[in-house]
Amino acid sequence: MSAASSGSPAAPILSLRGVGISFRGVRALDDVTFDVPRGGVTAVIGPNGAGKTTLFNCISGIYRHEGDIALAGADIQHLRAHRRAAAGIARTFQTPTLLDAESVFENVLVGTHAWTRTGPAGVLLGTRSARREEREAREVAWERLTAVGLAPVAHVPAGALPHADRRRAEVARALASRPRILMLDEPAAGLSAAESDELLELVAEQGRATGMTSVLVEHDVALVMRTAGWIAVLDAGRLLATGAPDAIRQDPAVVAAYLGTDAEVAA
Amino acid sequence: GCTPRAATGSDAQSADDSPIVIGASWPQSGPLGSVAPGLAGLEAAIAAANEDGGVDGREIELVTADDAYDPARLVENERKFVEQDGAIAVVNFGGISIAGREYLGQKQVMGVSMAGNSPLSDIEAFPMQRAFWPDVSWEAQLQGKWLTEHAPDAVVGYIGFNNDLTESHLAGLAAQGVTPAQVAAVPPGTADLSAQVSQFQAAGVDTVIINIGAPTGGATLAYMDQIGWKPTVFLSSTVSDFHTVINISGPGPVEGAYSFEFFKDPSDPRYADDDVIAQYLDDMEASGHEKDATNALALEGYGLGAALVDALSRTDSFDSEGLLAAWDSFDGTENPMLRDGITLEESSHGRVIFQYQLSRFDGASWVDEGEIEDVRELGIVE
Amino acid sequence: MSAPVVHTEPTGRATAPDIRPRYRTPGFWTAVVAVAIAVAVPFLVSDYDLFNLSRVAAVAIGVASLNLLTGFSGQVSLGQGATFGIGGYAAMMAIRYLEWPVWVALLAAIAVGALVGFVIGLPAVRMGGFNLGLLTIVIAALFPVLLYRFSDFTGGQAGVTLAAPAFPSPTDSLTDAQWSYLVVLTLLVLTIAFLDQLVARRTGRALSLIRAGRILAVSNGVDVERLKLQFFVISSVLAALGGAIFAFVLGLVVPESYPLVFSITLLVASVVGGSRSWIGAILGAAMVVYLPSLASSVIPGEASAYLAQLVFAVVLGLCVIVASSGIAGAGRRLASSIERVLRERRATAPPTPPSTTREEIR
Amino acid sequence: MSLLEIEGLRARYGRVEVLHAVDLRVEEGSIVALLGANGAGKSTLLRAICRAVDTSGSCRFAGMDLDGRSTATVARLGIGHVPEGRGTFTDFSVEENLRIGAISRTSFRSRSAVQTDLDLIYETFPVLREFRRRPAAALSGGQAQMLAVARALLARPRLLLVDEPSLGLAPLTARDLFERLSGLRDAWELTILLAEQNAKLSLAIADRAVLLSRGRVVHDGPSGDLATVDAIHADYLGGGAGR
Amino acid sequence: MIEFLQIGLDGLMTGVVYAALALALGVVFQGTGMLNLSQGELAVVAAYIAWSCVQAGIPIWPAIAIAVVASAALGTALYQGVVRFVPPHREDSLMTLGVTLLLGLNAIISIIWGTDPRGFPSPFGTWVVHLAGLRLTSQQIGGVVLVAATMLVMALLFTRTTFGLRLRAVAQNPRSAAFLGLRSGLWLSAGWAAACAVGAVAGVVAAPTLGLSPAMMTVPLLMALAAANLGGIGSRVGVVVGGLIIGVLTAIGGRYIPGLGGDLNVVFAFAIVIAVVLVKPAGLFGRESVVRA
Ligand SMILES: Nc1ncnc2c1ncn2[C@@H]1O[C@H](COP(=O)(O)OP(=O)(O)OP(=O)(O)O)[C@@H](O)[C@H]1O
Ligand SMILES: Nc1ncnc2c1ncn2[C@@H]1O[C@H](COP(=O)(O)OP(=O)(O)OP(=O)(O)O)[C@@H](O)[C@H]1O
Ligand SMILES: [Mg+2]
Ligand SMILES: [Mg+2]
Repeated sequence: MSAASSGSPAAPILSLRGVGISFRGVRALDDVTFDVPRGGVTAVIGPNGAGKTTLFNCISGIYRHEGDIALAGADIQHLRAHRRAAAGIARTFQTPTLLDAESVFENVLVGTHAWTRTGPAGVLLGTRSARREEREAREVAWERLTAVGLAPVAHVPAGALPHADRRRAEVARALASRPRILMLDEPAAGLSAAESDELLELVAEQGRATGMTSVLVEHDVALVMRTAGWIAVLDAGRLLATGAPDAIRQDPAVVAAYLGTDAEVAA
Repeated sequence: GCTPRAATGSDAQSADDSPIVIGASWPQSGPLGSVAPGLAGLEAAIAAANEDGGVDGREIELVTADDAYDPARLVENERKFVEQDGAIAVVNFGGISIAGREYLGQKQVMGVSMAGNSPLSDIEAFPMQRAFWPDVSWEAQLQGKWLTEHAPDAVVGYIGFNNDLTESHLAGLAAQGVTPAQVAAVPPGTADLSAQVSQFQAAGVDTVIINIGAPTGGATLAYMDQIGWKPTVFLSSTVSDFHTVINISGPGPVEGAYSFEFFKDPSDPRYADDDVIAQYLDDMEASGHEKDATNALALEGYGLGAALVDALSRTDSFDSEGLLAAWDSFDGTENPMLRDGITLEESSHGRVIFQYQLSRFDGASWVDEGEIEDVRELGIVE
Repeated sequence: MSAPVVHTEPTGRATAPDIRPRYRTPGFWTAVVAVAIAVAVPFLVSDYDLFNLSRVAAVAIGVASLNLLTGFSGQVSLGQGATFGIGGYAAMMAIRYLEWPVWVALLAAIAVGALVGFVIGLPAVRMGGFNLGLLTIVIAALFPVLLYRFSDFTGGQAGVTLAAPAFPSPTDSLTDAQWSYLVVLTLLVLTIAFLDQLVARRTGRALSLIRAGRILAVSNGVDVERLKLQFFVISSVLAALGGAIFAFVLGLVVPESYPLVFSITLLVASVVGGSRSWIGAILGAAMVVYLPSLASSVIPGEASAYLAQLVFAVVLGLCVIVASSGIAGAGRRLASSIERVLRERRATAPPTPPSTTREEIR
Repeated sequence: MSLLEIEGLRARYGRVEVLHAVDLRVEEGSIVALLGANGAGKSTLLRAICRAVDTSGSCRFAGMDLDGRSTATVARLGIGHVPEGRGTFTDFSVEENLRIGAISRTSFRSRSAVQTDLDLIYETFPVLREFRRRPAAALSGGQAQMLAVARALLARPRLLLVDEPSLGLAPLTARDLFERLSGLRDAWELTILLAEQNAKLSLAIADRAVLLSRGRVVHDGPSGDLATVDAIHADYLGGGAGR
Repeated sequence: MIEFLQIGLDGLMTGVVYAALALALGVVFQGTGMLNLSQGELAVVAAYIAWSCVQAGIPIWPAIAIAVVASAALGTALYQGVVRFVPPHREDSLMTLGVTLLLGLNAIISIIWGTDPRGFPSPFGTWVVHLAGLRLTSQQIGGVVLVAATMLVMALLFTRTTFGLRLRAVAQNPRSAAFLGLRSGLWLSAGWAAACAVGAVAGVVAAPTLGLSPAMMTVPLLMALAAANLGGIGSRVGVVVGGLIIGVLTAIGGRYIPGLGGDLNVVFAFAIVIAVVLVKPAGLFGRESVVRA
């Protein structure tokens, strides 16, 4: 996958235009419009129930939503969820969701579904290209698994993992899909500071190597300020502010709605 | 002879005294589990024959197996009887006998089914298969004939199962120029026919022919009685006995109903003093089946057993061929299940019963109406 | 990155787990041995037993098709018996009325199965468990009714029969029953080999995702509806194939063969045998073919049929309770725990070097 | 006598033992922070107290031996548990979730008492009041976390076991929650055992801190001590107690 | 028009049995998460128990009460003796267990009471009401009243007490329920008891019309499944309304849709159910459960 397959480097990788959604009267997102710059880490922050996860759900196509979403300049709002995944949008879930009965390795391997192509017929016939693809998928999965440090438990059923390792397994799975955009929903929750730093560093490294863009939802403000190059703040479904971390930290509206006193934000 | 014991008198000689094996594959569980007493009767008849020394000094061994009314299990059982037990004949109940006749033909083993289904009359294609009950369409013709004679303007409603019995029945009626105005052909298991009854009433039906077993037939009659609708009712002979209908509906709702009957009903008070029935009840008790003894099906199974014993007692050779020949040559043979005056007869098409007695339920018992009618004499069967 | 705590044995692998070639898996060799035994069987047992074994094989194809649907793509169907029956009718009618050769008739059954699968599958893949259960149970319940209703076409109660064995023996050295058994066995083995490939690798993983939940599946790029539909069709095709073979073995199709209970029995066979296992399909099929007659033969006397049914139910119940992943699953667990015990015994013999103790691997 | 006395507690999943002879005492009315790296066994310890995993060893609550009791009985004795992964009843409405939390309070006065507590909860988490008729499944991650904690509180347990309550909460909300817990300790005479990755938050309200590593207690002392312990057990805490 | 109304009314009355059985299915589904295919057979057991009591000289109403109580006890016994050993949340295992129970109960019924169909007296006498050209039998009216009363009792049990809440909690998440002090075994058996008691009402209402036989509830069970789908198995009102609708649609379809007749009449009803669940998977009265990431 090439980093700059379309659009100029300056062009945003993802642009949201007037994205909105309601659930039985609750306006979870309302007219959200902003661009995610290509490369690096963009954070989406906001209080509980602001609509961050819902935004991820809209981008990954799980909900039918209002507004337009473009990936590298191409409209994707009409694509169904699995097509968006195949187009390079990967995500983790706020509550880690794994195949509990399968091994950790299998769990990471399923992430490769997005870029592999072999259909039932190919699997059935065991064609040369199918075998090559399978081998490649396994290598990629193993590499991501090792990167997040789960190699020693590769054969343990995912259901036996402690909470923090479940998060890692999810990140590895998402990375195994060779995404252009990786959406991380609170990856650091339940991880200690050092652990989350490591995880985010790993993600950033992948980004640098492949041109992948990360979108981060996180309540660990210090972590966000350290990692993100660009921040969007949501509150009650509306976009409150966007900007560089320093600007956001100073923004009185953001401080009032979310950050609290400066003491909280000390990095 | 009139009981299975008659067989003892046979004077055919045989050097061999190994048992004569007959297989019986019968529904004892499954959707038709309620016909199991038929097998009990069959067992009682064979046991009685053996008690009296068997046929020609040879014991009759009845091997039985449950087929749960599943054709695959029926065929499996038949294969076992024929290939492992060396049966010279196989007895079944009901329409799924059709599943086995091809195989019996190949193996040249006689099959007898207690079934009125018309396809089982096709002995040209399946020369080893016989059926014991008369063809349902004959009784239908008698009903049709009675209607054209006694109630030519009758508006007829028919209630039956959605299978070929209904088709045969309607064909029989049609042959006599009777076309029901309303037909309710329901799948087995449907029991609440109130909507159909309303439909019949609205269509002005005044004569209802019921060919549907327990408990639906009885429940429907009771319902009709409760709502005060009293059309002329014809019950098919196989669904007119106490166990199948009268015990369920109670006697009142059946009062006045007609039926062309050929077998007795051990529950009918009119046979309380009947010698043959007394013998039958003894034999049922002796073979440990007294629980089923009041069921007409058991008597019919007993009758089938007696007919087989009778045929065996007349055969020259104790094999399928001999038995088949003897079966095809009944001649005014009495049978314990048959009503007085009705006998087993030979025929060229495999059936053995041709006579019916029109009966009417008087509120306690079925009473004869008129003479015994013979479908051969009436030109219904050639 | 700090390594996770591991409480199981370390694998110590530095590379991705290999794709083991089939011939190196124990399952493959078990299967080979099983097939070898199965091929030898016709020369050891009577034609009567072969008839039953052929029935088992044909039913096993049906159960395997249901395993594909229930165990692997997570759609519980209570109507597979109807598809099985449709395949039987299609094949028999093709032979009887169109006078097609047997093999072409099998293809006809397959084609009809695909069509049926597609038609039922379209609404089915949009339905969840309970609703799908209803849709399929309705189909199963209506099938025999329709057979009677269109008796001009289906032969009604008399059904459709074969005048001659479907698979007549080509040589004098084999009886028809032996030959027919071998043919059916071959078809079963082919079906299972096909299915085993089908649920491997990428499609297999997609199926795991689908079972785990729709959102997870689509987020990983799985086209859930499409894959479910594909599997519904494939499953129907195989059910129809199994049904056609069953009809050939029996030599006839009649409506009584396909009551609702039969469809439900197939599901029971699938679950009891083990819905994620092909051996389980065969075990389940053997169970429904043999257990009822076995139970009635061991229980003598009055009311024996219902005692037998009770025994059947108790055995099923025990299987469901004791082996929640089916008999095959229980067998596999047993085998792996024996293996583990053996391994541990071997491992405890030499003193373990301290560097490999559990605590150290962090 | 301590409210909870644990001695030589072992816990296992299948054949794998993950808690090795843990000793722990929790005094009535105290807040004990349970710290430890990922996989140290914090969640397992809480589950072991609730008898939700295979355990051996002694565990006494208010003088009663918990051995051989079922999870439900332990809960009825007065031990509440906010489990990892929240465990809300997703098909229930928010209010049903809360009411089911109070279901084991059977005293005849409890009806109005429950209502009072419910009002207090709604006051603490206004969003739960706002969404009380909605299915719990619709809540956002943080809202569901609030619900999980609130539900356990409504049972009015004597001992509350909380597994990572800050998970998914916005910083302000998390701080609020911890303050509230600390307040309830006094108001409701709660005793709290708190498993938490966010050491800074938990140490701020805890009286004592217990550090768990690989299924063993490696430090147990006043929470203030942890500054020094920090250096020793830096790696167990994953590189620093404070964030 | 009278005919149309009468047939619709007949269907409605037939639907009462479906409704009662569907209510039992719904209670056990809510209380245990199991689709209990043996519910029909359990109803048959109740009907036979009532019948046996009547045979033993006990008056009909006490006999029915005994049957209801005995059914509840049977439900508890089944749960404690069999069902609890099956891992919950294994849909297919539970369904198979239902089939197993169905076969087992069917066998036991056949062994104890035989397969010979029997009549069952209507507890409501044998009078008929004529009203504006329409006709209702005592059995039909009584059945409606009995089923309505049962529904009401269940509604009260579920909404006025915490019974329903406990039941649903245990069914939905036994682990969390245990953390809150709910003994899952206790409440799951209570759920079974309640469902079997409701099932007993279904059996007793059905027996006078259908006659007693081991297979008497086979068709009604199928209809009750459809009813539960149509109305929404999670809704007590839904399943009852669903049962009535199925009854009416079946009767009307058989009479007025050409070519359906008495055997395919169910096609019409089922087609409508399937169409409804395609549009509204949770059924007419069911609440869609929210699934979110
Ligand atoms: N499927 C749904 N049905 C109903 N309401 C929903 C649904 N999904 C989200 N909501 C509502 O939309 C709002 C936003 O939810 P969302 O999960 O996006 O919040 P969030 O920003 O991720 O919060 P948190 O930080 O707590 O995870 C919440 O009020 C939530 O209740
Ligand atoms: N269900 C399970 N089956 C088998 N092993 C398990 C299970 N749950 C946890 N474990 C193992 O027990 C150990 C302790 O896990 P636990 O969840 O208690 O850790 P934790 O301290 O809560 O970690 P975290 O902070 O990540 O939540 C881990 O090694 C884990 O692999
Ligand atoms: Mg969120
Ligand atoms: Mg934990």
